[in-house]
Amino acid sequence: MSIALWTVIIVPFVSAFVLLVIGAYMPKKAAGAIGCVSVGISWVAAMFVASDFLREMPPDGFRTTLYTWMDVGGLNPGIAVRLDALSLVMISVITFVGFLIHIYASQSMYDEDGYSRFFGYMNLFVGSMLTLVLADNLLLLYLGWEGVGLCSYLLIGFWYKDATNGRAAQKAFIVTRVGDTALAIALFWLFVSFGTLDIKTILSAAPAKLVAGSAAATLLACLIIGGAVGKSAQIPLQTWLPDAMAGPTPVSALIHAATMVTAGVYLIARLHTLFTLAPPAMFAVAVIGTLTLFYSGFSALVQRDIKRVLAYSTISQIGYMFLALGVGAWTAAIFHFFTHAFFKALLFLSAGVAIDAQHHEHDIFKMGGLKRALPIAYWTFLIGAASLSALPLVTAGFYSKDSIIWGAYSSPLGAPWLWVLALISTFITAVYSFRVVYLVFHGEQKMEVSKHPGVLMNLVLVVLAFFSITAGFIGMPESIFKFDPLVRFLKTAFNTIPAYQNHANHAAEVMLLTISSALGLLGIFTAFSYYRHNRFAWIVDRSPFAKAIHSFFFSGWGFDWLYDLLFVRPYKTFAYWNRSDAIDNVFTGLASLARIGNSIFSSLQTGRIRNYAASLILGAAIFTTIVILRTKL
Amino acid sequence: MIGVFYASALIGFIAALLAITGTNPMRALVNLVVVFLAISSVLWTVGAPFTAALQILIYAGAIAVLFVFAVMMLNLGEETISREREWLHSSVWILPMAIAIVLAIQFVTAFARQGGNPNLIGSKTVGISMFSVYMIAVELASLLLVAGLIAAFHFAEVLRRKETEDD
Amino acid sequence: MKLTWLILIPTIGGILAWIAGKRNTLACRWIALAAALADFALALSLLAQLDVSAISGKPFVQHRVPWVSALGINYFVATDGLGLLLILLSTSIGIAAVVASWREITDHVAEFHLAIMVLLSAIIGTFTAYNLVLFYFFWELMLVPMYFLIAVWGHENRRYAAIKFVLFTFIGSLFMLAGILGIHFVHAGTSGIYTFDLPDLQGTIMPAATAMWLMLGFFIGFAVKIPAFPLHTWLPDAHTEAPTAGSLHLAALLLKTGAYGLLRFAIPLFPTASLQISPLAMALGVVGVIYGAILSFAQQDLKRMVAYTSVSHMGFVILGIYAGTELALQGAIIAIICHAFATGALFLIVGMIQERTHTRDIAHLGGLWATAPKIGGFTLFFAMAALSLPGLGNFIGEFLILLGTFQVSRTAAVIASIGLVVSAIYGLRLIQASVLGPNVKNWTLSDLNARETAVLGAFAAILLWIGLHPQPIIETARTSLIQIRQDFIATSAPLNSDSGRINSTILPLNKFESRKNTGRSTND
Amino acid sequence: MINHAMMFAGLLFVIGAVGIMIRRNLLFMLISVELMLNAAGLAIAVGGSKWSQPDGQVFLIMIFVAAATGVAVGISLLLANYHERKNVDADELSLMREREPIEQ
Repeated sequence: MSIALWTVIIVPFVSAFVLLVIGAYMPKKAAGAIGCVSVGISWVAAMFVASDFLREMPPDGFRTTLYTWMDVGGLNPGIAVRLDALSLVMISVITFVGFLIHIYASQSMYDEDGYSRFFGYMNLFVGSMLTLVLADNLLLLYLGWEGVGLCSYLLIGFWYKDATNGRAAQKAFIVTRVGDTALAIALFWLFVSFGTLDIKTILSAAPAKLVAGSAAATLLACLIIGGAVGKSAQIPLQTWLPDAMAGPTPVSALIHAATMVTAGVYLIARLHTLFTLAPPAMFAVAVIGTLTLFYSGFSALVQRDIKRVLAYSTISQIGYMFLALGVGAWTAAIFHFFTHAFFKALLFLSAGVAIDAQHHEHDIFKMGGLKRALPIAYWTFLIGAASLSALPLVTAGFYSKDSIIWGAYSSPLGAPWLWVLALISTFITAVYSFRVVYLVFHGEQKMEVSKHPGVLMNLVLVVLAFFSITAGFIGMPESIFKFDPLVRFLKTAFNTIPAYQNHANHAAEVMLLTISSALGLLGIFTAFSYYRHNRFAWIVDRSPFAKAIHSFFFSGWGFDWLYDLLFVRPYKTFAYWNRSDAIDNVFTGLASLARIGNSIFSSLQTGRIRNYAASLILGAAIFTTIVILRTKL
Repeated sequence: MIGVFYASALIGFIAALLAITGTNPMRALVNLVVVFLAISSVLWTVGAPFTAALQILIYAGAIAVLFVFAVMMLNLGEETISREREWLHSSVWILPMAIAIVLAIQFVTAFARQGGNPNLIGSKTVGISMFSVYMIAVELASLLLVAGLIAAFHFAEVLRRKETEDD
Repeated sequence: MKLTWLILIPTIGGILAWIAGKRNTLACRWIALAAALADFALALSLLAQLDVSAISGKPFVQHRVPWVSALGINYFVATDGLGLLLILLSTSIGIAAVVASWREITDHVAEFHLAIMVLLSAIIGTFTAYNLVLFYFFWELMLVPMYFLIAVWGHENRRYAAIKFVLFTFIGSLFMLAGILGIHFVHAGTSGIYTFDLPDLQGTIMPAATAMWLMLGFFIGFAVKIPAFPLHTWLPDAHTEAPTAGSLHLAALLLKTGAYGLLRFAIPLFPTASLQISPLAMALGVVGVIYGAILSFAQQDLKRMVAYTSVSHMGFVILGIYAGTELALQGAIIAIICHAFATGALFLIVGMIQERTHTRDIAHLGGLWATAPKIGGFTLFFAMAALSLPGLGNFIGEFLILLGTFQVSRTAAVIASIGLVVSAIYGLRLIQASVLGPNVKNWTLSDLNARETAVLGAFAAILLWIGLHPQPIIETARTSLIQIRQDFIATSAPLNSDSGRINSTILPLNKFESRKNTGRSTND
Repeated sequence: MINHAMMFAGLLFVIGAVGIMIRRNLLFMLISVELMLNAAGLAIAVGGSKWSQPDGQVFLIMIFVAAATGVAVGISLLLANYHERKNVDADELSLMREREPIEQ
């Protein structure tokens, strides 16, 4: 099991190394094959690990160390991994979805330059992500954490010749780095407080060392939240994700939808004990999640770029996960991550097919009527959108999202406005997802189809569509059908779970399910009725107020503008103003003082003997004056 | 004796002023000779007859003659006088005069307290001192004179050669 | 004796190369390279003598010959783990410097190699001298070849930069000279023994005010060289104008002599005064971290950009040294070594780009990846190292520094952490401006040749190795650093814990944290 | 009387100094130099007289020698210069002037 577990992590790294170093000299097919097969091996190994783990079910998880990373001053993190229910679910999803997306990409990216570089980065990403979720200490987790950030940066800017992509990539890296820094400070604090960075030790020692609800515990948790919101694109660090869509579509699917952006969710779930000790921080997580899902839902409603719609919907769905975390519904959050990974990857990949088919056109208003030309893409996108909109009973999203809403309703940490907003967002989600369905796939065809997807791509779409429907069935709510092996399995990874009332009130749960289903269906209907004839645009065109609101939502509620005003502009202004280093003026000032002195004294050197004689005599006069005055005194 | 001292000092002072402010080189030289003679007289009154005599011999005699030759060779005419007047502009001498007045006041006040009476020192004493204690100094002085002579010859030679080259 | 050879070999090699270079430049290069390699091998053989399990941080190899005995001036060279690490660093950079100038330097080749080899000797001498006068000799000797490197083989504004460099460092070292003489006479006054030997001078009893003044003398001398925040302005000019090998030596080694001086002389000789000044020094370090990063971001000249990153990174080193915990000191050592390779490599890359494009102006660069993917990849790698990406050595250094600082001063650590963000800003701009983005000038560059790839690849491998397995370095430096730490804390208040707080009274903690300090465990 | 003799010497010296400072004509400068030398010699001789020592006069003689040499060399230089430049303007001889700021 140890070997298999290390295989899971190391194979993608090795393959990334090979591809990045000598990939340029390989034939494209070989590079693609190495990229896909390595993740495939990783997936197979992960399945072996999973079967072993499920058979043995070690109570404390399974830990294995490769070597001690460093041992200095009491800090002795190892290159060590720990497998438990949480990380097992994570690695299964990462390797499986990663594998599928690699296969998809091996076909869709085939015509691009830098094919081997692409797979090198992708494999590096998979390896880093696996390190992140398997790390047994926070320092190794931080390594993975920054590693995925790096890959995200590299892949957003994959088409480096376009400066806009570069800007988007830089924005992504820097904004997440802000969060990462908060996380780093949290790490320092944890080490100073606990004397170790080992996650298990910290979590078990935390209740003894931190006073529940104390300012220290809250501040610590807030620093961790800082890291999580950065990576998971939650308010206030969400602005990078929509721009991150500049990268290739498989990248958006893998990194900016299915896996990396959920790292924040994983982090909070992983360190959940610290959060239960800090109820204000927990509540902050719930509030952040709720605000973000509400915020990004409205932003998604008005976007024109198909990938930006999906990006905002990702932010929104992670908002759901944060809400779940905030109310202590750890398993619901991870469950939603699980289903979301499938349907969001599916949505991106089928959107990618549509985009490829329309000459790389991203604007949904310029697309249309692709239903007939791309039936597989249409149906799979439809399934994804249905799952995203939580179409009742038949989709995975329904079960996971409802477990979150139910958690928010029933948890002692929840608040009514949280689940009410979550319910409203269900409606909005349905509207914006089916808005895309109608605008892109229905209506009349505006452009001829330039490119049809390959067989492998279609296959991947079908597999993902299958899981987008079925992934939810292993987490059924009790009120419908008591079958929730995933949830029960996940619970073994969490040692503190708030007391729920969900065993008590089946009627309430059914009611919530009904309301959310109704809202979802209403949303689909709304989208259908408005966007079939594009009435929405008609309203916006005629009302200045609606237009203002539209552009406000379109710009992501002005966050970019605000941050530009508050941070970017002052920083740049100061930096450019001080480009030649004001401090240097002090020293060049000294130099010019010497120069001025030089010019003063050298002007005395007239070359006239009279002047020299005069100065000589003046000196004599001064000297004799001094002598006379001194003798008199 | 005292009368001679003060009279010659006054004459020397006035002649010195005239010597440095004059515009005609020849007149200035005459004034300079007067100064030398006045100094000689003062030397005699303070009891140094030997050096007083030497003063007349060397300064009023030899050096003044050197100057006269120089003036002759420079061939300075009327335009020199007007140019000299032009050069003696007030801006030129205000600062030097200020310094000079300060120095003069200092000298006067400093020397005012040096009382004492002159003593006669004859040529014999001076001669004995010169050729016993200061033997080496005298030899060096003679070397200096030779050096001055050689230098003067050298410059004259340079001038002569130049002239022949110019011709 | 080995140490003496270590110092002499580069000079001898340099002289031979100089003689040979009069006739054949290629022979000159090979001789210099051979000398550098031989020196590196000799340094490696010293590594075998090091006993990492030793308890004391005393020198494990030394060589002492009386010189001017009456004044206590001796030829006294010695080294411990810390010194050895820096010697290894120097010799390996020495090799890289010869290789890097293989094609760049075409005029006065013989003299150039003489200069860089003498410089190497001086640097190794600085790292081994245990007599203050000898140290000062080597310290000043470094200036001479460096001055010529900048002034003769430099770029456009080279004379200005060379004079500025010499003025700054020379004036700084005059302060240090005053400190050296001061402690010499103070020691003579109390003990009657006239000596400049470091071990003898340690523990000199003197009034606190005297110690403070003398320590400031040393501190200013070293702070100029490191360079600490307000004294850094010579560095961008010198780095920018120097030839590639000169920049490499400057960034990788000369700056390190300042940090080494603090660790070897300023702190052990004046522990109490150093402790008193540590809040100020840490503040300077923190300001340097952020200030250097902001300036780096705004530069238009690629080389200047890299130069300012040095200010930022060396700010971290100062912070680590004066935080004084074991973590921070170890972090400082790793940061020193990794900065040498990462920034050194960036200078090499800038040199290679300039050699090919004849410009360093980022307005004219961009999009180099398209035709020179190796340059692109290496730029990316080393820029990532510079912005301290985990997995690469710089991260270990900066993380340990910040962690160690956090144990002492939360405020300093938190503010310095902003450095992580601003370093990302300049790092990404560096990448974007040079190798990514549109290829506005349509550069078609010849990619790196085998020699260049080998050097950069070796640097990259070292950074990766340190990033993933820093333990050998930590162990090599451990005993020396423990010694320094003991000096640092011996005079101060009792230790709070083994994990190393210096003195909680002078560096107050956040109030709400005070409860946890009592219950903190040291190590599980 | 000694004090008045010293004052006379001092005033002559000052007059000579003024002469050097205000005149541009090399000849007059040379005259002023002679005046100063002579004044200094006078002061020395007066001092010797006061203490009734012969040394003062000995040194006056030395000064005569120096003055004579000085005049001889000075006048030959003056003539050489006149020959070269056709004037006796001291301000023309300003080769020692600082010409331009030192190079950066």
